[in-house]
Amino acid sequence: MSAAPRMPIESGVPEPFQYMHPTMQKNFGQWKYHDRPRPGVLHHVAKSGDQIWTVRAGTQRQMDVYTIRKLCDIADKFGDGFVRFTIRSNIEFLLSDEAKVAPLIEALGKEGFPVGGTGNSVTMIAHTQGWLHCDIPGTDASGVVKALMDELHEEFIREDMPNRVHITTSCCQINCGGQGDIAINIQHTKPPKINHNLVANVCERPTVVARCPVAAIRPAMVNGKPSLEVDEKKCVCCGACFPPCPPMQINDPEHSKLAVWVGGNHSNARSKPSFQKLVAAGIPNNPPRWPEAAAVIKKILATYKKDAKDWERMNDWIERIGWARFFELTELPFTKFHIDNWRGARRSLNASAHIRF
Amino acid sequence: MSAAPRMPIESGVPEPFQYMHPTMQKNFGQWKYHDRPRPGVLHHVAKSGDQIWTVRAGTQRQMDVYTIRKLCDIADKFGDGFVRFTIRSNIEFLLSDEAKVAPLIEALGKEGFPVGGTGNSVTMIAHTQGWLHCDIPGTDASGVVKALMDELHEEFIREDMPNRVHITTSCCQINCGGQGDIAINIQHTKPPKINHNLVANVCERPTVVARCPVAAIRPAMVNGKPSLEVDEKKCVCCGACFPPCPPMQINDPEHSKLAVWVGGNHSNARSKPSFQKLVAAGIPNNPPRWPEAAAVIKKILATYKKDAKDWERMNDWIERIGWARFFELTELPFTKFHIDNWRGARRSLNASAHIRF
Amino acid sequence: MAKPMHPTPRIDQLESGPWPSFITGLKRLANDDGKPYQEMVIDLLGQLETSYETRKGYWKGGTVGVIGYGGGVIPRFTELLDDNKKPKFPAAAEFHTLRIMPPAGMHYTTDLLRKMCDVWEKYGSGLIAFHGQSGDIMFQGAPSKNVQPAFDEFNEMGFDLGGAGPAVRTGMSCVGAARCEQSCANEQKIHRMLVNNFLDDMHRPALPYKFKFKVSGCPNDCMNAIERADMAVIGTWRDDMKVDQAEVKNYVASMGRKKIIDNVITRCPTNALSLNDDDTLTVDNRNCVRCMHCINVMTKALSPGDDKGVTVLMGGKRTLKIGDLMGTVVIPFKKLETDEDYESLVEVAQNAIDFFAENALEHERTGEMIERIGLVNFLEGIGLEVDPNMISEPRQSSYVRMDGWDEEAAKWFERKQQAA
Amino acid sequence: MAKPMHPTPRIDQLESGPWPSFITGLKRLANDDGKPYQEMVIDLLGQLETSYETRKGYWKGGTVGVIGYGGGVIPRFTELLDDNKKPKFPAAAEFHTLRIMPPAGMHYTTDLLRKMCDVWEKYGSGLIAFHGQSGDIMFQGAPSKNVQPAFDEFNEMGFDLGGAGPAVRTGMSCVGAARCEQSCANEQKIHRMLVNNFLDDMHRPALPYKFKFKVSGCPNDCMNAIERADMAVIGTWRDDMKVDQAEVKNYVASMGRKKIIDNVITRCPTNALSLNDDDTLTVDNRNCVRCMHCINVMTKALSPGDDKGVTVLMGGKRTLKIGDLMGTVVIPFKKLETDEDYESLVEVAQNAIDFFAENALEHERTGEMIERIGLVNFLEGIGLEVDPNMISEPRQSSYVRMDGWDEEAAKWFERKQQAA
Ligand code: SRM
Ligand code: SRM
Ligand code: SRM
Ligand code: SRM
Ligand code: SF4
Ligand code: SF4
Ligand code: SF4
Ligand code: SF4
Ligand code: SF4
Ligand code: SF4
Ligand code: SF4
Ligand code: SF4
Repeated sequence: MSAAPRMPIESGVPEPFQYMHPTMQKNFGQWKYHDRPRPGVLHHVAKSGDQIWTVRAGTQRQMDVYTIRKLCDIADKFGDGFVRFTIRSNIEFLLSDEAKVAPLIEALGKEGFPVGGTGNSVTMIAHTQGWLHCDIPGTDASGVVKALMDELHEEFIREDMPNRVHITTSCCQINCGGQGDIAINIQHTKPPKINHNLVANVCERPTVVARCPVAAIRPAMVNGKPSLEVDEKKCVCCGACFPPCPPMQINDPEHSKLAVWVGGNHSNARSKPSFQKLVAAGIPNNPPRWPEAAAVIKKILATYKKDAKDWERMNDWIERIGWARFFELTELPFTKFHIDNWRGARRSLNASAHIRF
Repeated sequence: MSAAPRMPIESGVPEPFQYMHPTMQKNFGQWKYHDRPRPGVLHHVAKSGDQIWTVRAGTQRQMDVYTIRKLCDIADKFGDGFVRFTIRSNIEFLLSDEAKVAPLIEALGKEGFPVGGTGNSVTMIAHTQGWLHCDIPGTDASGVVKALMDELHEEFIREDMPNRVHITTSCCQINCGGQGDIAINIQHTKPPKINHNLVANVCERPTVVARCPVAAIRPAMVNGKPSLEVDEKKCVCCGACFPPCPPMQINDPEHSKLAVWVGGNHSNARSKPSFQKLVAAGIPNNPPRWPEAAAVIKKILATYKKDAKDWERMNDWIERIGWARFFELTELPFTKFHIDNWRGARRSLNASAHIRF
Repeated sequence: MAKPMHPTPRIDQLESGPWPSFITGLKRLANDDGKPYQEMVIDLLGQLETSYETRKGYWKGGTVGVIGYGGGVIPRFTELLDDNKKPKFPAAAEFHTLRIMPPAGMHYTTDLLRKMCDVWEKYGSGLIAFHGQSGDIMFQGAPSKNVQPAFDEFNEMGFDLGGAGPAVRTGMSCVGAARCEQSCANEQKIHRMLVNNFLDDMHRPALPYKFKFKVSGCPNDCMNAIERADMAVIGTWRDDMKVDQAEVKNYVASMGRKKIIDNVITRCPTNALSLNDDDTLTVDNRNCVRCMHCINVMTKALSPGDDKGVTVLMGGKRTLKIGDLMGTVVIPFKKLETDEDYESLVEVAQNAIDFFAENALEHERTGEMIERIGLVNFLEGIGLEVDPNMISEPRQSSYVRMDGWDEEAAKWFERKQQAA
Repeated sequence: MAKPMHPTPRIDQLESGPWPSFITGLKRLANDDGKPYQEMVIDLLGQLETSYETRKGYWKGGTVGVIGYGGGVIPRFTELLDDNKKPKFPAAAEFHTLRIMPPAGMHYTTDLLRKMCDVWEKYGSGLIAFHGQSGDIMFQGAPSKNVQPAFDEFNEMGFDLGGAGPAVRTGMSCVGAARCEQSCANEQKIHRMLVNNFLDDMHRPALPYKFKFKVSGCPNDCMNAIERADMAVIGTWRDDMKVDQAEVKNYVASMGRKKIIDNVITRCPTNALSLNDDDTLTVDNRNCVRCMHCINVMTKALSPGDDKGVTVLMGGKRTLKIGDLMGTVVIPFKKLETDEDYESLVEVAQNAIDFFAENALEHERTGEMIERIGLVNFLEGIGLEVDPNMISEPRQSSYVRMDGWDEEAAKWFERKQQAA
């Protein structure tokens, strides 16, 4: 008889202090202020007088073990052997000695890791899985981000923006990438193409019907087989029916486009957190380098950089200059699609004489 | 054979210049600035250098011919014979000579007409018809206003408020009175009592069914007669079914209460126009002097007067101090009824860490 | 010798206090021996006292009007009957109101007011309201037989009935250019052109529901137009506001820097104001939203620019039946100089009313219709192009079908080119 | 000698440019002669190139897991078949991902990272993502047979699988107290207590849908918690912020008055800041909404107060299916000092998850449920009292049945009394 199978130790989230830089352990909750000696470097001073320097570098997030080991070598040789990752997949090297900062940065440069992403920079783009691993993607994720970060590299290593810029991408309308100052997301433009032969076997029909946000799906018999039908007048092409029912193919090499949204802001600084707003759509999903999407993003960033005041996030800036001016300055077209018609849309209409000329 | 009936001359809105003070005609569209020498008096200076003084006085709106003639006598004897009425039923005497201001004010005082309602005062309350004339009122209008203005008289003749205060009343939930910084409106709390014997003869049943905002009405046979039925779980007691169907008696001497709303603002100054928000309900409809309602209004006004900054309208003030503080300072209870559940209610939830302590 | 007064202990309590009393006024009429209205008012007081006692209203509607018109009179018949089903207060059993439109801006000579009183003491109760919430003079309380002659006399004086029922309603315009330095428009002209071009829709109610015009000369919106009109016309300006820096310095000197910062600079909704260290003011005119606040506070130093015009909003109304609605911008800026300009404004109103007449459900207001069919369809229906000034922000939801994007984008660029 | 590389002209173009290239990394693995993962990565590149060519994805899900758990692994099987229905890239036909929860705050020693690499080169593709959007380390690409042994080794190292499916999900907390002067909470402790108390709901998916915790130490919300968590815990403070007037003067001196006014004073959402004529700063702490802006700008001069605690919001999530939802405040302020304090926070989570489990529809998130049943019912369901801090404004609509007002009012006064 074979041994009883190993049962998991349900240890949950590990306690972090065992992996934390000693200076951070010692001064936990006792920090006084910080400044940024240069882009990519944070200098935090504790009430005790202790100091810690953080050197932040960009990574590709999806890393091979060699890249990770290389980063470890650098951390051991030039740093204190302690690192952390940010929510945006930047790596942070933690140093208790200022003298180590410059050599570490040099070493990172040699190995091709951009140092930056702090303060008023365009930091690493938050992204998702895409063609590399997901089962429902309309485009890739890592590739889109690599292509865009190549273009935005200069803005990552500098701190020339009015405020920090957080960009996100998502490879389907589900939006795992969340939202940010700028979000580049898949936007399907045609209803799903249904493979009626497979529906019966593959799909829980009631579940699929329930998944549609606009109740456009109804059960139907199609050439003798129980299947599903989509009311194409109602369908908003969101793709929500695809995960529970892969035969409802929403992804289309040509008609799955990219849309760009701006002004998503999660911090409570100044205004309350705000959702992203549509600014551009119909952008071709064009691998391997998505030049059309890159052009839109760069135009928006250049305009923001030029026109916004210090400390204005993308949403603060647009709030001040107004949407008419935003479309004027970015030279993006304003269309009927920009006028909301989803629940609570009235909230988005201008019910005032507040107009900029 | 009798003479042909007289047909109306469809003259429409009369041209105003024939009744307008000459100084105003002459400087039409050419005014430079104004100031307020004292409460109740406006002093407008034209680019030409011409000046006009306006003395504003309160009236009961529903005036007998004697009162109107008395005002005319005063205008002829002490003024230039030209007057106008404001949107709030205040009368304005127009004078081209400053020397006439004081005597005119004295004469008005003698005859019992309060001079004020300008600038940062509590001006005349906008009201409606009520028991005096309307066919669907839950309370009176002129009486409520008379009772309240007696209490607020001091604030009408002074300019001690942070900004102008516009109060409105409405004698049913239809709200002919509009809204304002403070609105006192009827709020029914029980579904209509239906006189099933009358429905068939008096009511267009489909029309009535269509009038209900929550689709709580359905046609039904009640003891043999075609009538209407109300789903009391759904009914929001709005009274919309009453005008098209008087047998659906919504008014109730006890259960038709008063509710107080604040923060309605129509001007575009600073923030965009805003709707009123519920602050107090369940207030007895208590003629002839509605003391309970008066007490709530006075408490809100006193708090606003004490706490608001210059130029803050009621809504600006509350926007700054927050609703928690508003309820704390006014000592009004906060209940589950204050949390919106109508369309787009989510907009009214606090989706941020913005909290005042 | 007149019929005796009814005891009115409750409403009597409304005679005391500093504010003018409508009860005292009514009693004055009730004591007017020999006047045609005396008994009517005595009985009116009787019924009103009853309402105060029982907390119930006792009027019902009906159909009373004048020859040639379908509206403008609000008929009232008493429902308060005695045991033999006879009116308890017979002299006030009929108590109809005539809604008469005043001169735009509500200007009066004493002579005009006296004439109106004379007519109303002959045919009515002697009770007049200046004015109703929609801007009518309300001649309140006439028996059915007197409605026509009373109207005929007012009509001969140059006055006309206002609106009631599913019709174009009486409009309102602020005092504006007649006496206000903030005025950016000829309010009375706009008001009169709009209403007087739709008198047929006013006097012969045949619309799905009411339609109201209101005109304010500047964004202070003293007529509550944005919230209370189906079509609101608001004066505004397109160029830079006028700044008299010398006067600015006077304000700073008299009020102090801190107060200017706290009352003006920090109150600007778009941070378009900056107080320079030399006490002059810099205005970021491109980002000023014409809210009026700074101009209101520093009326001597600041004023609207010269390139004046109007913003048009549609769809405002009160609660029934989907909840209160503010108007929505449908024309961000419109110049009003030439006759053509004014006519084209009337045309916009015409298109809106025609579309409303054809597409609104029964008892559905313009704003409710827009809510139901969507702003985009409404704009297409009345022939206006979409514009970013019509929204406070673009859509947040990705739930929309956007094929056809390229066509729509092309339209925009075309319009831009034509504009250029 | 390894199988040949597939031609990958398209993804090859992602090797150029200044940003680190995941393709270069994958190729490095693909060229790793003799390594267990070599052929898998060669074929992975082949499939990825195909996706770049056809613009289609080729993965499908399935069921792969570890003994004792119902989730935490994302199974992927190739759908890219050749003419005989065999995988076109067989070595990458199975490419599963293990979601492993990192130490709270994502702190690592190089030693730990190296150990993780060693495990993953033995059992997986050698490709690791630090981190997924929900905060897991994603060990990407293992054949089915290796999932269990890989997990066993990580598990022995003290690491556990994260969430997937309709379950409590992996949580996140910011660096916070470990390195941030703004921190008002012990983020890692809150994070660990919340997640680790619901491991059963994480490892054995049985909820209507996912439930996520996120913890940010201050209102800057570096974890996007309000928008991306079903339960967000945000650090804040109740007393006055700390002001070092000497440092304020330094800022004024170095930045200049105008810049301070334009960048700080005018940016306060509630005008709670006033710059005095002597260059000191007055803070209206009762009206400060703890937005953090002024503190962020003048980090040396201003800092949060001493009476720290947390605000709890619930119901945040992304688009599916009614549109994006931000969380709503359900606890305006909660002290977190004693063990009891922390336990009562876990209790709140427990109540929310229990209510969610019982009342949410299938595939309905907490926020959607709140939207459907109304905040008031949700609060009653989880035993929390209504509070004005939960709303940005009271109701605008009179369409509500308000009998029962007196009872509700009484409740409020009672609570006030007990509080006093
Ligand atoms: C390391 C990190 C937290 C973590 O545990 O991972 C972090 C760390 C800090 N954040 Fe953050 N934030 C981090 C993600 C975020 C996010 C989330 C995101 O990026 O998706 C947000 C909210 C995003 C949003 O609002 O959409 C965020 C909103 C802020 C803000 C508010 C900015 C604003 O004005 O709106 C501040 C305040 C500031 O900028 O001074 C801030 C400030 C800071 C400070 C300065 C706090 C401090 O005193 O140490 C930290 C250094 C930031 C820097 O780069 O200069 N952090 N910060 C994250 C770094 C991400 C990165 O690699 O770029
Ligand atoms: C006479 C009148 C217009 C009319 O044709 O009838 C009028 C006249 C003026 N208004 Fe008004 N407003 C008048 C009703 C309104 C209304 C409507 C209402 O009362 O229902 C509003 C919008 C109400 C609202 O927002 O809810 C209104 C919002 C304003 C504002 C904006 C105030 C603010 O900060 O929100 C100003 C600007 C100001 O106060 O300096 C203003 C300013 C003025 C000025 C100072 C304009 C001027 O330079 O002449 C006028 C003298 C006002 C005064 O009393 O000191 N007027 N004003 C109305 C007098 C009503 C009364 O008897 O009290
Ligand atoms: C007389 C007046 C109140 C007053 O004493 O000032 C009034 C009185 C009535 N209104 Fe009004 N409304 C009056 C101005 C308003 C306003 C204010 C305005 O125009 O700015 C409004 C809100 C704005 C709006 O239009 O939304 C208003 C919104 C209503 C409504 C609800 C309309 C809606 O769509 O929400 C009704 C109900 C209906 O029409 O079915 C209504 C209906 C009525 C009726 C006809 C009640 C009925 O259905 O039988 C009232 C007749 C009372 C009577 O016996 O004379 N009245 N009504 C006002 C008209 C006098 C005048 O002509 O100058
Ligand atoms: C891996 C990851 C993206 C990434 O590369 O970082 C991801 C990947 C997927 N997400 Fe996600 N989501 C990931 C973070 C998120 C986030 C961000 C967050 O947690 O802050 C969100 C938005 C926040 C939220 O929860 O609303 C997110 C919202 C969704 C949704 C929509 C949920 C909703 O209610 O709107 C789905 C669809 C579903 O669950 O049915 C989804 C579903 C999926 C699935 C399982 C697609 C599917 O249904 O088969 C994806 C599996 C991809 C794969 O092959 O691994 N994922 N997903 C993230 C998880 C990694 C990790 O554990 O750290
Ligand atoms: S965004 Fe869509 S396609 Fe991309 S990882 Fe998430 S679920 Fe998959
Ligand atoms: S794509 Fe979206 S809207 Fe269209 S049928 Fe599928 S779920 Fe419904
Ligand atoms: S508010 Fe109601 S009761 Fe009062 S006048 Fe208007 S319709 Fe009549
Ligand atoms: S009172 Fe209002 S909600 Fe109730 S039945 Fe009548 S119309 Fe409907
Ligand atoms: S709306 Fe403007 S123009 Fe008209 S009266 Fe008011 S302030 Fe003057
Ligand atoms: S008018 Fe209003 S928006 Fe324009 S500058 Fe003055 S305050 Fe600012
Ligand atoms: S959320 Fe606040 S405490 Fe946490 S890292 Fe960001 S700024 Fe620091
Ligand atoms: S934290 Fe924000 S709200 Fe508080 S004073 Fe500073 S800027 Fe104002």
